[in-house]
Amino acid sequence: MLFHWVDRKLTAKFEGRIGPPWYQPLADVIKLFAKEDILPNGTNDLFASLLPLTSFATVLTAGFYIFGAFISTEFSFAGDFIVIVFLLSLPSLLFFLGGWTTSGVYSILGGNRSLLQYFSYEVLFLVALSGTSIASGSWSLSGIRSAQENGLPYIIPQLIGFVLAMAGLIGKLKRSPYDIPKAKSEMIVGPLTEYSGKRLALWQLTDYVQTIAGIALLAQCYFSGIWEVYSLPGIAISLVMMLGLQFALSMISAIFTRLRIDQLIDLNWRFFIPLSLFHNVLIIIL
Amino acid sequence: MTVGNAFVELQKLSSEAEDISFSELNEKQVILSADQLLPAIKILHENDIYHLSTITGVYDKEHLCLLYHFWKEEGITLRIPIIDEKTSVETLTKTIPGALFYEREAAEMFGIQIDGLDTSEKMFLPDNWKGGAPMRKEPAVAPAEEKEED
Amino acid sequence: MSRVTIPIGPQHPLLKEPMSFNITLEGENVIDSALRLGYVHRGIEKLAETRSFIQNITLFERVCGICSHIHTTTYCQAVEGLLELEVPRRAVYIRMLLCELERIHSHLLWMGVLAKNIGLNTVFMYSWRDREIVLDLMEEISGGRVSHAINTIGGVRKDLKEGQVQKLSEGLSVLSERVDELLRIVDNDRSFKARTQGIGFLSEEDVRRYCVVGPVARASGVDVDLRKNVPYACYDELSFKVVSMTEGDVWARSMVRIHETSEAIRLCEQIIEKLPEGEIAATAKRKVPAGEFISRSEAPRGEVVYFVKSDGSQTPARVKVRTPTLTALITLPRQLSGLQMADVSAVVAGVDLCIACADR
Amino acid sequence: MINKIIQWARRKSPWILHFNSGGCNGCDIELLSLLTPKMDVERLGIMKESSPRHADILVCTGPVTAQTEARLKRIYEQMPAPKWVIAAGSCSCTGGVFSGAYNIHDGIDNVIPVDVYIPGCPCRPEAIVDGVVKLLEKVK
Repeated sequence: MLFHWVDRKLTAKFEGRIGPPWYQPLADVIKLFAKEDILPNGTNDLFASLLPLTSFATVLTAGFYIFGAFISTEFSFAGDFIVIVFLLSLPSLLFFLGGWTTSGVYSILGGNRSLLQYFSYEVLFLVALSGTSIASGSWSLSGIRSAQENGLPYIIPQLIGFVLAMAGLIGKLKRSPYDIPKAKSEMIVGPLTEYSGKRLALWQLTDYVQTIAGIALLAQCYFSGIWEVYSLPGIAISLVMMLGLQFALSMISAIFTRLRIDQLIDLNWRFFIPLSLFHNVLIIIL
Repeated sequence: MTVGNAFVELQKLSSEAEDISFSELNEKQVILSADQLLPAIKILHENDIYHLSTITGVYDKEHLCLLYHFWKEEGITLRIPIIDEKTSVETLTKTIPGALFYEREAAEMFGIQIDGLDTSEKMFLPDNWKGGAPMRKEPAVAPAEEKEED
Repeated sequence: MSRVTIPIGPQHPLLKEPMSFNITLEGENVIDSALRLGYVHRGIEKLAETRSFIQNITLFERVCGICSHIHTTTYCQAVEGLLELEVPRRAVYIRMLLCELERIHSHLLWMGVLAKNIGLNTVFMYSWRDREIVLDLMEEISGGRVSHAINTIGGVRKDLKEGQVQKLSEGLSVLSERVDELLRIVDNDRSFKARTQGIGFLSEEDVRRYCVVGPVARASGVDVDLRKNVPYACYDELSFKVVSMTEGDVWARSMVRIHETSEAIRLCEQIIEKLPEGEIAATAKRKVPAGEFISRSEAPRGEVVYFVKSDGSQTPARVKVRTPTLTALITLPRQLSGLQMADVSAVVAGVDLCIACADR
Repeated sequence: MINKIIQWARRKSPWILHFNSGGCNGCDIELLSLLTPKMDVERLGIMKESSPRHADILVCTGPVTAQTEARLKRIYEQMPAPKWVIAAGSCSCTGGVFSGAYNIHDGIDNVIPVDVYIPGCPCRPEAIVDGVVKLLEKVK
């Protein structure tokens, strides 16, 4: 929630404006909960309300895992890295299904586009992040972190991997330059056009938590070597790190224009994916 | 190639047109009858005058006239009097596709019959428009209240 | 893929104003689009016949919110032509000054809308922040931010005092750097170019056949600028160059418009230097002698044509307004065919529609 | 207690939907210039939404032309329950300079119920913000 406020404040600052007050996301969500729900007839009610609920739940669990690994190592079991990435990727699929249930014209088109984007960017995100796990030789978060503690934090040897993971994260969170499904000017709000009230609030919450979880995951994999986690300064440093990443996200979204769907796809397949594969191969050799 | 000699040629064409009194315009003006419109356009195109500024419907003395304003460096206007209901004008959209909106507007606002132009659905007037052409003088349409709301 | 018809309906973030066009899509690319106007048709021409010449000035200021001054200038020139009235040079200069300020304001506004439509919100904010400077200047001179009732038949109503001229030159200097900054963005920002180059193409032949005017025509190589070709309101005493490109796509139109903005700033500076002395309005008789008059002038979007016919009484017999956006609307289906759905917003913004003008 | 929080939330994050029913787009641009740096409304929590489902306040500009009348009603019905309407600009309040034209229903109030009227042609951005603030006091 607070991160979302940071993001809106930063984009406002870039544009030379004073951003919204800190409690703004809170006020938005409460107000949305209090609003009446209207759904176009012809969408089955259960399905339409189930979707935002499940997507919020999945993202929340992913968040717990990540923060769990932050706090102490017992929480993270062997394969939690894969589980987290899967949980994080689920909401975008549900986002697409949400579009299909509310049978508005804009929702369907928005849904198709988010599906296209989903395929290309989830893969990228997974491949780039797996670079770190290959290097550290273990699929669990704590494993990655412990491998980094003695050696250099992964940011330095794997800068390319980090940049690719960042691109994947932007694609996944559908932030500008990749926010085509939610493109304000063409698709109104894409799949969310028909949602209102409580359901919209849930979608909003999923978006907030997804951003934090993604950033935390990145911070976890790439920066964790510098501090040991449990002491108070450790948490402070990790917060600063996450704010830094958030700053980078807002900066990128402020600079680039929204790419067209075909540019986005071929940019990804022709440029990002081969690069990340090559990068992983490099790590294996090293 | 200037507007001047185009004007001279058009004068020859318009000499057969009946002598209808018309008001003076600050630009060169040629009086033509309805069926001389297309040949006049051909002459204009030969003189490299393409830009049709607009088509104006205006009540001149006692009957309606259609004014085709062309422009290249300076303006030249073709004035076509619509003597009665059945005189209809040929559409220009084949040679000047840009004239589409002006013709539809003239058709809708003045009720002039322009053949070769589909005026099936309204361009400027609302869909539920009941009254006749709003700009016509004689059967002047009473303002909004005459139009009953569906 | 099945054909999908998308109604870009009367209420859509893409358009500030109500206009609906249905785009039939196959997969992602547009096949054809049908246009439906009439949402903003207020019957201004019919209204003009019920009001006196002086009252019509306030009416013609509301034809379009962005280029209101140009409409009243052209209308007053037409009536002054009928009256054979000699307008004092100082009044003409003040009119030209406001015309150019309005061109800057309209182009900056357009830049913001285009940037917003292709996703670059920061440029939207920057260009509209710079636009506020122009609005303050216009408010300084005429008292009104958007529709400044400064024109009257025979001249101008408010004089330009010394303090205002000084503030004007300051504002203009600040503006010129901002515009150069915008020019840098349009010129070499890779992502801006990626979204605007090669789409919405209009060849020179199209421009001729569709009688397109204004920046859209100038971007396709047809450099027609009424201020140069038909120097009304002593534009001939000022030196400026007509900007024209040949690519004919949305990017070329952006370049043409931004260059025109910096050209307009230079024009304003020249107008301030050459501001002649003298009174600001000639008295006009209430009854206008019978006759017809056509007057044309260069609005930010192209050629505005006013046809005024009076039958000797106080109210005009017929006023015909032709606004440049109408010519741009005709070419829209042609530009949109074969494009991606995402380009529709860039093309619509590239043509700089002012639907209130088109519908009258 | 709960609805005190809800009232607070409603007051703090009014989302605007803008519909231009035939106006000369002078007021629309003033409305859009609310978002720009000089008159930043986001600090008051006002966000310009683009779908009727998400918005609370419908800001309407322009005299209602016959063509837009049906759409205006439909958009008003599409908005979820706690909704308000602001008529911005003298055109939307009383038809303004165009009242009496053959195509105009003077003003918004004979189509949908209006809560706040903002005079001015075009209405100044400060007047719009003042209108929204007055509306929010009414919400309490």
